[in-house]
Amino acid sequence: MEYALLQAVFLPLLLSPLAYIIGRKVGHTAATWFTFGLLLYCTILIITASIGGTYEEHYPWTELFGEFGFMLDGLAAPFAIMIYVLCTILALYSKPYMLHKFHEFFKEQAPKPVYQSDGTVLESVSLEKFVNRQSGVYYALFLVFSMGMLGTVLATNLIEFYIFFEVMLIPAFLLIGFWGDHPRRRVALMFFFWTHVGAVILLLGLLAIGLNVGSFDFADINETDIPPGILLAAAVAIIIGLGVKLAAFGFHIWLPYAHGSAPTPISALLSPAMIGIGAYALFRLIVEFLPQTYADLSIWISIWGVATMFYGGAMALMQDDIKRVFAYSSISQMGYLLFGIGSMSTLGLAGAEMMYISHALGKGLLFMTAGVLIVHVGARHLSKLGGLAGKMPITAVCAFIGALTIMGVPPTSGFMGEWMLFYGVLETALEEGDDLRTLLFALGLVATVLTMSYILWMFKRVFLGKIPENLSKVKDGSWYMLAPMMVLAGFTIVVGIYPDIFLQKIMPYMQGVLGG
Amino acid sequence: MVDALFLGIAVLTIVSAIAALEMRSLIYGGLALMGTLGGIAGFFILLDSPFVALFQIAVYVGSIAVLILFVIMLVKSELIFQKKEDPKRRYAGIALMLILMICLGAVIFNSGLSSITTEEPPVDYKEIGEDFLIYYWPALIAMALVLAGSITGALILARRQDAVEDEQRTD
Amino acid sequence: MIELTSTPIIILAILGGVGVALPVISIAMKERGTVASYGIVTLIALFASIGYVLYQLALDHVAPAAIFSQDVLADDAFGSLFAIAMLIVAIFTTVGSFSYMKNKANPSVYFSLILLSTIGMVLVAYATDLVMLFVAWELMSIPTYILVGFLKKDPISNEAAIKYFLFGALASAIIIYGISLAYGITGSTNIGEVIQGFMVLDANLIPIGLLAVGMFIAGFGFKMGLVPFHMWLPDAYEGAPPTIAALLAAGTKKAGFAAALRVIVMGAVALSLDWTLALGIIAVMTMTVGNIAAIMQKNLARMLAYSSIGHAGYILIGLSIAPFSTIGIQGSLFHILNHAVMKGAAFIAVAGIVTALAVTHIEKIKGLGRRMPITALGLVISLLALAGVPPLNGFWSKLMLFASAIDAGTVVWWGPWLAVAGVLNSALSLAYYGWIIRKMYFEGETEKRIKEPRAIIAVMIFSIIFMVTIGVYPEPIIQFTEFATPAINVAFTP
Amino acid sequence: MATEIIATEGDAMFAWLIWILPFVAALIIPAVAKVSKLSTGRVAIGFAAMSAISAAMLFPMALEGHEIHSQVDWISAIGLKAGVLADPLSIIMANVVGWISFLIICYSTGYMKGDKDIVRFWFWMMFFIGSMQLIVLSDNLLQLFFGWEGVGLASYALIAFWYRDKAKHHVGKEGRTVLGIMEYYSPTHSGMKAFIMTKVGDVMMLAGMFLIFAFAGTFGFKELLADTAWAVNMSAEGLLVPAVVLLFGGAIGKSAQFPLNEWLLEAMTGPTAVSALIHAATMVKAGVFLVARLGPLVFALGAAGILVDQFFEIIAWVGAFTALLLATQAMVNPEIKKVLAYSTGSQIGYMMMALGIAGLSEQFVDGYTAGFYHMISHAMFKASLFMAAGSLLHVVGSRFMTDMGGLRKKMRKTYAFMWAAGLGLMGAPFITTGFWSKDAIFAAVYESGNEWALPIFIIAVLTAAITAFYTTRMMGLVFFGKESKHIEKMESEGHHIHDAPRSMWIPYGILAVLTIGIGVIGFSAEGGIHELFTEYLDESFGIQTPHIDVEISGSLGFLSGLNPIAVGASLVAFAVGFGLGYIFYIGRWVDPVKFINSNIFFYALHKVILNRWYLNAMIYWGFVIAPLWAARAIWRYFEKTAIDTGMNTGLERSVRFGAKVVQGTQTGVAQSYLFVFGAGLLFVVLILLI
Amino acid sequence: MSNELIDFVIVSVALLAIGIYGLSVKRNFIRMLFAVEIVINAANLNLVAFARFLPHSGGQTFALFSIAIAAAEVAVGLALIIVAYRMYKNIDVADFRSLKG
Repeated sequence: MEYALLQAVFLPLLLSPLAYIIGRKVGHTAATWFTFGLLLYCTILIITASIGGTYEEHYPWTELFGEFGFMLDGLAAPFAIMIYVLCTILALYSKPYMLHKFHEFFKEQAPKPVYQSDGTVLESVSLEKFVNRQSGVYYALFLVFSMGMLGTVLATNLIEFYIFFEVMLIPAFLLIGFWGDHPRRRVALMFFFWTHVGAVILLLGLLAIGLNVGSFDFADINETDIPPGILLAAAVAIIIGLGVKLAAFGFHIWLPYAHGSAPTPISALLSPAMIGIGAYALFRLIVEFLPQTYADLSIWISIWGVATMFYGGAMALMQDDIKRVFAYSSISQMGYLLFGIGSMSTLGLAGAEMMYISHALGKGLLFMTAGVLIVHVGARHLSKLGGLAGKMPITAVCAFIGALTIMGVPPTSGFMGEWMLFYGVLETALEEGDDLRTLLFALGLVATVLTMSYILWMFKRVFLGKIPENLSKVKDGSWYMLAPMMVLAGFTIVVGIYPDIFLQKIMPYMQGVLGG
Repeated sequence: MVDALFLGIAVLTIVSAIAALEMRSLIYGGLALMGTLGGIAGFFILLDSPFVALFQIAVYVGSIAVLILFVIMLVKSELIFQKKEDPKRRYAGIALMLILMICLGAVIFNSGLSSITTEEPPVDYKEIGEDFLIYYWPALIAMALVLAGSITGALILARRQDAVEDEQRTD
Repeated sequence: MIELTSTPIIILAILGGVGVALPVISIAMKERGTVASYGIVTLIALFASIGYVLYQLALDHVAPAAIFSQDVLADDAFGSLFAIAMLIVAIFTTVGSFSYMKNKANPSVYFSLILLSTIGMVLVAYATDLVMLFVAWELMSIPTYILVGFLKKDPISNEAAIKYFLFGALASAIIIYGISLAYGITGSTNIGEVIQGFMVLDANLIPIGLLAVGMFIAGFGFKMGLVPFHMWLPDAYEGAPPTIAALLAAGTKKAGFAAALRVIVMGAVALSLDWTLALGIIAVMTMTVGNIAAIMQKNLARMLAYSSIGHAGYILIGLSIAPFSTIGIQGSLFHILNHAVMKGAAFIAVAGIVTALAVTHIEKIKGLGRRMPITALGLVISLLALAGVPPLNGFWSKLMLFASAIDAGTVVWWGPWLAVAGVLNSALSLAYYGWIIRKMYFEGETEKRIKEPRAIIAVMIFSIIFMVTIGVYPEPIIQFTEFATPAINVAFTP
Repeated sequence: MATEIIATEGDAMFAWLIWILPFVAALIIPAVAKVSKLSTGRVAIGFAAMSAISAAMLFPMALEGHEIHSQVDWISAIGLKAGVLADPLSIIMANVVGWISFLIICYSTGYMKGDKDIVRFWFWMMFFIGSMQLIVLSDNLLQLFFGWEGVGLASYALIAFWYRDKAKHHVGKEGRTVLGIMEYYSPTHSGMKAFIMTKVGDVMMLAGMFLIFAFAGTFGFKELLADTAWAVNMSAEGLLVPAVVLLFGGAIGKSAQFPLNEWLLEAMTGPTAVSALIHAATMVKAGVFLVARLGPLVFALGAAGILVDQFFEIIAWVGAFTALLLATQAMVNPEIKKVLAYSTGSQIGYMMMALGIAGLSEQFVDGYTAGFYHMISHAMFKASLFMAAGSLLHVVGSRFMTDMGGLRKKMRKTYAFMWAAGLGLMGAPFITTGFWSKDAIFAAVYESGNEWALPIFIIAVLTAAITAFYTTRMMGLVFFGKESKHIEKMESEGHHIHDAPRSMWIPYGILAVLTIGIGVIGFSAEGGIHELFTEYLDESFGIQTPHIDVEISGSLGFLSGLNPIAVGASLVAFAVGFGLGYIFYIGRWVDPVKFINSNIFFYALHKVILNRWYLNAMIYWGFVIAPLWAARAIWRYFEKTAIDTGMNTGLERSVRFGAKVVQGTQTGVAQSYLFVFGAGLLFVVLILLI
Repeated sequence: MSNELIDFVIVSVALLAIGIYGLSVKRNFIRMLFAVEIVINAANLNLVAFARFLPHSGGQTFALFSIAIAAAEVAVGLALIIVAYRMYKNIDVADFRSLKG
């Protein structure tokens, strides 16, 4: 098991040129399976490493900023596993979707044959060549993106954390910019810009902590009592920076654009995996490292969370584009995470992390559904969809399970996240006798009804009701798309019924954090 | 206490500096500049530094000013005469000049400089030579390179015809 | 008496000799030598110099940090760091010129002037005497005036040169004026003695000292591109041949910082007055103006010029909080080194584009990612590094700068605000870097690949490797900057 | 009889199997469908039967008062266990659910024959049953909540079963609006409505659960009872009653009690078998079961000296009000399934009322038994009625009673069985289970001695009369009088109207017969349950019942346990209701339309009742239209303008403006540059000096 | 010495200000060169004055350096004028404004 995490993080990066070459020379199917196999191997590495207690690796790095390490503890392991599981199966899912996209692009922008003056064709690019080249680039970027997200949650050093935090933006930016939907260029820039702004604000907070402690290593920070000097300012900077990442209310504006425009496999990574990393960072940086400040600020985090929950939900009701519905829904779900993180209770925090897992599963499913619709129906506006359940039953079932996960209905994992989270809020409210928290708890519960409303309404408009005439010949997706969805759907139910898989790791960590 | 000679040279220097900038004809302006430079040389002599003064006269009045005059002769005659300046810019320039004078002058005047006088004898010329050769010798080499570079560069720029035509950028 | 084998002297000898010899050889050969032949001679000289610098470093013949000697030059790590940066830039410029200067007149003088200017830059960093500093400064500047105007048939090149020249001349005069004041109140031109003099200055002479510092800021700030002394900079960079713009942005600008570090910071620290805030204000102004003006630019070179103004602001952060944080100057030095490579690479990429396509307008580089993939990649990576995106080298130096600003927050209230301004500007700068990337990669999908100049490719590949390697493992450079940092905090902090 | 926890392997296995088997069936049915679509029905029947038999296997044990409590590790990270708790209450309930759903499944094989989505139907039916059994057998609240939500989920899926929203599957009359709200619902809409409205209840229930968990640290019923310190603490903080009331909120949602009653009517868009299952065995009964589960627990706390009366008062009043509210609406509705649905809500109100009054009376067991007994009897006759109504719909092809009429000769079996079951609903004296259970409720209410006893008793009797009336009305409209135009049209088109196939009528026949059959021995059956529960409550909850010695003598001795006032009231109510119904609808001596229009008061009353007391419209205005309007306003005037334009475009513009300003200073004129340089020198010197 | 240091310095400041004025107002390149020369000479005056009053030889040495370098600068400046004149037939700097923004 030596170098397991090093491999898991850096193999995708180092082999990404190989993915490009394979895509270019052999073809997109080979690239797909290469990527899938590589990520699968890495996923297995992570899962085996996470069995048993905390697993760490350390390597020498800079003197000024500390060492380079990876750590799989109770907090990081679920995040890491979810990220790579999603990446792995989305690699397969990407194949038909991106193929569709490449064909679309080929029509639109393929190099026109170059004619010589006498009319003979000097040069032209065949569709196959075009697709192979594009898929090579796509999978290379995909691998880098995966690596960035994983590195973030495994980092053991503030600067290392920040580096990975930023590194994942670049491939995401390029992926959106290359293959997004209109207006992809503007959106790619907007995405990059906003998340970067968040990141640099975060950086200020990180620097303040690191410099106050005198070390950027997590282990040292955890052991040191940080002087209260500019602690509050640092915490606020961190929270705001991560708030942008989480697309919390007020800083959310980039998200609907980014999620709406990104190619769907990437949306399915951005929303479930990437933005939730903000929550991971909140756990690590605020809850674990700055417990005192956390105690002071938790109520505000909760309030912000509730506002985000409601706002995202209400806006999701108003959307017509299915991917934007999910985007706003992601905002709302991130509100749940914030709400849970503000709960100041072991179960609440554990619930928030479970919520990340379930959101990853559920929103992943829903975005994949959207992808199937885009590829096989060719429409993404709710007003143009309807009654598709009969035409694409497996997709509908998977989407329904995803919807249940987001709604928090048992036996999906959503419920396991939600009840713990809400209970945690209530527990603290009762312990502190805090009426405001009680009110927030009640509002949060009301928000679940709102969540349910927009999800069900979306589902009704897509899969139920009368079918528009032009859609009468729609077929279900290919197995490349359906199998990944079914895996996720199964996973969410297994976690929902037997959450111990993750809770066994999460609970001791959370107890340690709040107990210490 | 200011003596008359100093006052005379000061007036000459400053007035001819202004004249150099404000005279309508460039040629007269150039001549006025020589007056300024000569005035500075006069100050040098007042300051018991005849070596620097001679150098000043040799380099400036003897060569630079002449060079400038040549260039003036070279260009078309209508360019020699001043075009009308933008009055706004002119007033702004004058204001800047006065403010600078007043501010810097006030700073200097209020500082300890105003009380410095000396009765010590001036430094020997030989010291200058020693400085050059013992202490400043790398600087001297560097200056030689400056001069070499500037002369070759200036020659290349001023040369009329080139072996190969320059390409112009198209955008 | 300075040793004849010390680094600056040897560099002076090698480069000066070759620099003077080149035009002579050219005349002797009746101007028939090719660009490549002069270029290779130049390159050999430059590599020999950089080799000597490294050799001296490796043998520990170099004094650590910045020292003040009784001579006009000091062979210290501080100077070596700058020497390495300058020589790399000079190599970039030379290599980039191989293709750029093809079919242009007077290559021998061109390379000779590059060499002379390089000597100037290197000596500025090594200088420990104000006179030496000034002469080196002029040795650096005067050849660049000519180089900027080297395209004699190109009106904008000439216009750029004229503006640059006028500014340069005024700035030199201001520097002399400042030196004269500093000399007048301390009685010496040796920087070490000047600083000693400043430390024991009469209270009523302190305003004069400040006046001198102010004039130094203005005079050196002109080269560094500090607001409000930056006005010439975009015009000159845009008008100059892009290789020379690389030399200006990556080289001479850094020499300005070398001078500023030796003179302004040291002197100001010695005066122990509240001068840091002034530098801080200038830093914020500089980065804000540079970044905001860059956003709407249509010309690639001009955009890079503004971005380089912005970067001057970042570097100035480290200078302005030098007395409060140990990593401030380190960060500045690191960023200087990085910026030399990043901006150098970016301008050389522009030179490549100009050579191959004869355009610099951003709208016209659409699809560059397909037309000139390696150049475009080099440009993108250097732009991202400029933006401070990890894991590229620019990230680390910016990180250290912002870290130092926050670190200083425990001493001065405005420290963190510098960092805030810095990060926001850094984020803002992404808007226009991203814009270029967008044009190159996301538009113009129908473009065909064209042949890229080989020399440009070499520079690109080297700089990509440098940027990524340092980005991934910055430790050696950080160590080096620590080694090279002037120990002002110990000596002068009140 | 001694209550003891026995957990022999085999018996515990049965308890688990009861709820696991339907889920297993649900899982394998899609797989089976790949092989043969037809055999899915058989699989469903088989598993339903096995589940029911498993329940039956435990029945003897229940009669002996034993209970099974078997646990396995579940969420060990927080120390939660999953388990089954098979005590007499849950065993009886499991049997009722199991057998009635078995019959409904049998019925469905006929009713759903030929539907192309049959696999989905079986899946959700089995899921539904499994979830219900999970509720019944759970030993803790959290696990119960799994079943609870599962029931809601299944109801959503089944109500919206005909998701293609064809007109014939809608409920309500097209074009009819109340206060601007359409009273015409598609299956998918109804499904959502049901799911979301019950979710509101669920949310309250969650809150209640959490409150209890926060103090007790456990969800388990047994653990909650074992140590009641938590209740003392909660009561001290004034949170006990809110917590249990919130739990009751869940029951309100699921059992469609006021104010969350409105979803039940639209739930009629589902296949009738589903309606039968919802109304008789699963969904709405879940709420009653929850109250039955919690009632003794809370009462036991009350016995321990903690004030909990408010909880029972709320239950009783909610039940009573709902009973009246929905009964009135049943009087006027033209759709047969909706009449039955109203009636269900109303009857559930009775049960709640009984369970609530139980907590307010000296003898907890009386009300408790009455409520539970009524639930059992209601399950039988309501299942029967629904299935019969389903076969009517099946045959007639319309949901409106005005489209039927005069069917008694054409559909003899259905006619007979509906009368039998309908009499049960009406509470026809002495021969129906409905009579005995309702009478027990009356008696419990009357004897409770509570200050609210009398008003609730009056409401109960009034409701009973109304019940009798609307049942008679339904029978009259469907089977008596002339054939409607719709029927004539069908006949003229060659459709022969006849009884439903055997697979359909046998199930409701069985239940109808049972209604009467058990009704004949109803009182002694009630006595048996009463005795069983007395024992159970005593042993499990420590609720002592003062023993009342009643001398049993003579042939009419068994009647001596009856409360004469209750019996009298019951008889009068039946007589009045049936009589009025006969006058208007069977004898057709008075035309109801003319009668209503004869008088402004009747007219207004009719209109209010027909418009569901405007409750539905108000809920829509308040909780659908208004929030949507608010969301749209935010979307238009905040998100799109302030946030989107402000933060994206606005930022862009301001930066552009800044860039323009800065670029404006860069005039290109060297003199200005130099001027700025000079001024800059001055500036630097000044800031240095200052 | 009958003259005080401050007298020379004041003259030098005046010349500096006049030079800056000339640079920021005059449009003719040659006249701007004049202004540059004036500023440099102001600085030289300062140097020599300080050197006399310290007394110290360094100032004079520096003045010599500065004079020589000023000469080199002027040479370059004149070359630039000639190039400009050849292209535009004009030496009005205010008209050279194609680079801006």
